[in-house]
Amino acid sequence: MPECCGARMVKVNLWSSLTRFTDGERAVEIEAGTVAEILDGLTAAYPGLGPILDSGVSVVIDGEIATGRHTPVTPESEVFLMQRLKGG
Amino acid sequence: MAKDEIREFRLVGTRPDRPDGLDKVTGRARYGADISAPGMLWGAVVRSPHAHARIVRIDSSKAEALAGVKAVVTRADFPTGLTGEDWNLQENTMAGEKALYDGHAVAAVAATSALRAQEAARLIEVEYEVLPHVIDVDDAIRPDAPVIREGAADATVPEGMPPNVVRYIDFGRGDIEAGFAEADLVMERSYKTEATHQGYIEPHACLGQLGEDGKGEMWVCTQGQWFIRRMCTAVLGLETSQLRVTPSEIGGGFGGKTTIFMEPLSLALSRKAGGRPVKIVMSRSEVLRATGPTASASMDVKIGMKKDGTLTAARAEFRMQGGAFPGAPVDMALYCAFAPYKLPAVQHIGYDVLANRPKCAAYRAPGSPMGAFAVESLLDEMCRELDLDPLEMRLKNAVNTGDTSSYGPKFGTIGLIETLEATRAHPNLSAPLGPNQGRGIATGYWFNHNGETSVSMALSEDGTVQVSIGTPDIGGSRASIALMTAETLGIPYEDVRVNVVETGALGVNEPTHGSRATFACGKAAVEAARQAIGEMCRRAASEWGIDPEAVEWMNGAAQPAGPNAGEFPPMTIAEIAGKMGSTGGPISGHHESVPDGVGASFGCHVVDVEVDPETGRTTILRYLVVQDAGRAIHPSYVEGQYQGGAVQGIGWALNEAYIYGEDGRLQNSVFLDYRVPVASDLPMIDTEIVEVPNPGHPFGVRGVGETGITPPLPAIANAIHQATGARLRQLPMSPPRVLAAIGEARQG
Amino acid sequence: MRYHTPSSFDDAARLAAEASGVTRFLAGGTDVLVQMRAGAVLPDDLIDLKKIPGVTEIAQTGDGGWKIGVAVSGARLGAHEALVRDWPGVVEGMELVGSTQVQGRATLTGNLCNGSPAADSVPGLVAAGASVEITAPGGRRIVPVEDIPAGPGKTTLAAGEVISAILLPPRGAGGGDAYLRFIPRTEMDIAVVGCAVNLRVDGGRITEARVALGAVSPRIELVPACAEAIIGTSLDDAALDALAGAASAACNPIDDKRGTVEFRTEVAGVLAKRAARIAYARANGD
Amino acid sequence: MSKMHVTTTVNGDEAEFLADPRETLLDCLRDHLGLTGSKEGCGTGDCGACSVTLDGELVCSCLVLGVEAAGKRVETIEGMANGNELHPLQRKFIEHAALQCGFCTPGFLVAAKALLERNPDPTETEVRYWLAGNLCRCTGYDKIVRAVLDAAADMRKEAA
Repeated sequence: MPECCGARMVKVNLWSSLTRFTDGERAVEIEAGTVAEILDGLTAAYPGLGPILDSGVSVVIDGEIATGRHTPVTPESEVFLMQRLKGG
Repeated sequence: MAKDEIREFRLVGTRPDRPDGLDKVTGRARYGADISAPGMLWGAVVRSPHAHARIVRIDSSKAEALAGVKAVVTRADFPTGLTGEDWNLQENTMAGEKALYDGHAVAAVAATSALRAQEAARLIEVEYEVLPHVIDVDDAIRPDAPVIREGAADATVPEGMPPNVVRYIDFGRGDIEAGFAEADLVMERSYKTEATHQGYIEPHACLGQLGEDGKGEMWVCTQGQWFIRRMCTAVLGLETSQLRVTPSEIGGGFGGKTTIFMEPLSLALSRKAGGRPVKIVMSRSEVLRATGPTASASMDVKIGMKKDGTLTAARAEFRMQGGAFPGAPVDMALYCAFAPYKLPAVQHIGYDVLANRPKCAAYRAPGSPMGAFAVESLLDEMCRELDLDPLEMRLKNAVNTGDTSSYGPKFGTIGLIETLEATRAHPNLSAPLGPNQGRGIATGYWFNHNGETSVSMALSEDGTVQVSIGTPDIGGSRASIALMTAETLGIPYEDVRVNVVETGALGVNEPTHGSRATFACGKAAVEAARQAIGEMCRRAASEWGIDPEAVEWMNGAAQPAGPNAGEFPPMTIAEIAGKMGSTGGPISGHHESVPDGVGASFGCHVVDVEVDPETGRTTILRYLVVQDAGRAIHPSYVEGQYQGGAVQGIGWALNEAYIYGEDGRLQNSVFLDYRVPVASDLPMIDTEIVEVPNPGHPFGVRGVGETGITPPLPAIANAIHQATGARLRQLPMSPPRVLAAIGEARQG
Repeated sequence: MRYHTPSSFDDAARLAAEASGVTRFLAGGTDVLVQMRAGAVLPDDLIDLKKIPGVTEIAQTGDGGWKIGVAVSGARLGAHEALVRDWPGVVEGMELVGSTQVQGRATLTGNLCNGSPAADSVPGLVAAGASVEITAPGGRRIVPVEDIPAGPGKTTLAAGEVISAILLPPRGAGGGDAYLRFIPRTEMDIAVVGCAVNLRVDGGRITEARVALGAVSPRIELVPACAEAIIGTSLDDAALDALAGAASAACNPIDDKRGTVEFRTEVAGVLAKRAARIAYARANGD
Repeated sequence: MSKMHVTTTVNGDEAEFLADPRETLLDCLRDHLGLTGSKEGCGTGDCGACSVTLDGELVCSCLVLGVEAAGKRVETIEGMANGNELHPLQRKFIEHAALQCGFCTPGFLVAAKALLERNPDPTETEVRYWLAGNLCRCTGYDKIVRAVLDAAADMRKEAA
């Protein structure tokens, strides 16, 4: 992702009970080009989210669970935070 | 790969014999309990008979005085200061201040024979102060319930929640009240499901050895040797790399063998016994009391529907207990509950609640079967009310590729509509039904998973190939990995040997879980093979003196890529392999990643039942599983996953349940009363493999292992309703419950 | 644990009488080994009866009845054509115990001595009017089967007493018996309700009957009221309803992991009807 | 708790071991004779994974004491193939994918062999009831039943 394009604000959709840490906002804008920047940006902006993000969440980008912190995002990406998914 | 693209494969889609078949039909395959070691001791575990009790005193002096007893361990032998899930694992491995459930380990002993170890365990005296306990999830969530652990709630739980709520989630979108207002029919119902066990036939078994120097080895039946390594070393305060874990053949797991139970005890006993290896084999009763069953659930669902079947809004509130530790899969139950449907407005609320029961582990599509039981049952009831065909209603509302999911993100390429259409075309739907017979239909969903994956492929001197994988083969995945590798390399299936290797041989692999082995491991094996192909092409190019780009790989051989590249006869993999020692050394391929491109899998089941109106017993007459596999690499083992998942769901629906007494003790800790389906309970399980290829996998694979356990619970409830007029909203739908419901339905 | 293999019932009884600790007899072992494995019973002396001559034999007695050895397995019982012809209900009760594998070991005597109110083979024996031969250090005596169970896990046998054979009466003309049980699955469960019916017909009319119920009270019971409901009838609907009512009325069950009081009470009536129809058909040679 | 010396015949060969009288035949096969093909899934006779034949009778070896095997003939999964020639049931189990994890497989094979020796032409229902004491959690039994029926058909053809 080129870093030349000015503000790269990404809309991040949260689950509702997180809104008590985000002043009631269900979707917040974070400047980010990767999953890592989303997570770090969220914690910086809303410290109350820190423990929840640290205990493990899935970041879903355009319908797919991001495979790592390096996974790129763009302002056009659809981004959802979900509780960490696993299987049997 | 486009959705309608047809690709012809040489091997993918065929049904060769599995590579480990001979070992498994002759009794040679070695499972967890099948290994012994020189100087080996046997371990036995002392378990709490109380659901909730303070441990006042443990006196092992009589046991230690018994001849042949070499070590006794209690929690005092474990390091302190662990936090988070590591602390949970340690506490579950061996109780600290309190025993939290019937069967919770409180001490362990190692002796020179199994019988001696059991005698010694009976001689360990434990004094308990029995505390009030709570078993049922609706009791556990009450504000005045016995408190199982102070401070266990995480940051998701708002102030003021009852003390046993440890995680809370809510999410949704749209105007839910407007949606209900727009509906012609709004129904709200409550449902309950009981905890069940994965019921793998092989009890947990391990052989552990640990020296004073902190170096150790373990042989263990597990779905994931790296998980065992990380968890054991965390619980015991060891360096992770110093423990080498070798997976045995595994006698079933279904999610239940993705974590630790008695494995750290064998290591702790071994260290205390001078490094002698210690074997621990659980009894069936220990498996049922003290491993990781699934959660139990209490659920409220409300749905709005128009007369033509269009869904307008839906709401779900789920309460689940997953034992005395956080981790009930309430989040995943909610994510899956409405996943098959387009919904303009939807709301989900979930509570993870502690109770005095064993710590739940994953079980096949964790959470999804419970949610489906509630939602798919209610949809069926609404279709009856509005006189709608339940299959057409589902088709009308079914999600398609690119649609927004009920839980938020958009779907990638999915095959629900194709699955429903294949169901509609199946002859089982037109089979005639007699008196007391009914047909039920339900859908199910599972995300599927990728996970950390590391695969190595190496060429042998004769041109055959070995593939090292880290995911234990539970259901034939050696065959599917070999098929994909051989297809990629253009060589015979028989020329590939797939080895499931120990932790020292590869980078970290997640377990065989999340329906990921054929998807993730297969994808990595293909990548590893492609890397090896690149090297083989370079070796051929070097021999021919041409540019490597001018060489292509076809039919198991390097060939000049077109006439401009030069005139050379194909150089086969065997020729390249035979010379590799003198052309640059060994040839191998590796792939390490968390692979992207996971493809979700939808399924639809149709069941015909007959209910004896005088005894309430349900007989399964016909059963059909239709599910999207993306691409079936080895169709026999795909069918096997469909059939096995369906039958586990049938067991959950009809007879399986954890039954506790007033004293909080598990009453059915043997297979006699933990009633898994037997062969005579069942008909053949018909299957239909739908293939909507997953563009995220080189052959189009979706995981297929988990979805199949989800639809049977509601499908059978729906069939019983048609057969009897009685609606069962609590599992299991055992004969006493069905008979009582028939009686109530008759009285109106 | 001491393991004994006496060569006569007198020796077995003497060993048991002289033993001071926990003592168990071993016939098929399908209950004793499970109890040992669970740690529920840890015998000091285990007396294996299978080395005693004749214990695996089935013999017709002089009066036309049958003498069944204590180590005759369910599989052998089911393979004995003449016995199956005479007492199909007794045999089908035994054959419902456990799996094919368990049938290779489990015995009528063991099922009786386990003292379970839900023992599948016992109602059939009780309905048939079977008795047991008991050997004690003092000698032998014959006791009706229904006098052996004394409540869950208990029998009326005294220390040193050992059952040395099961005796079935002569079948005689116009007789038929049947056993049905209810279980949640099709196999491998313990009876939630069991019912055996043994009857004799003469010209379509029932002249004699014995009905026994299992799993609905602390011990397996002979229920005379059930017999009275059908004696003198040709098993018409009214008789069947009276039978069902009597069976339900005789129930004194518990709520447990296998069934509820209401369920057991209701299904006892259902099974009594169904078993009676089968026994009646067999008696009529249908 | 003195051990007893037991002499028996296992898969046609004489075998000797020292057994604590509390040990089951399954314990003795696995721990004293190294025959780990028979599995313990329950220890209570409910799962059939330990199926063997004792003097030709199909039993759960977890419900037989080791000392009871003295002087008897024991046949286990290890004796089912004739050298490298698999029994038709073994072949058909592989061919039909009648195993997933494979842990219950030895017990199913031993039990199915005992069935076909008594009844060479069983119906699907007869197969299902005969095998009701063998639990399989992976397959849903479908492919196992098909494999047994197909093996029976093959064996009848060979015998004809």
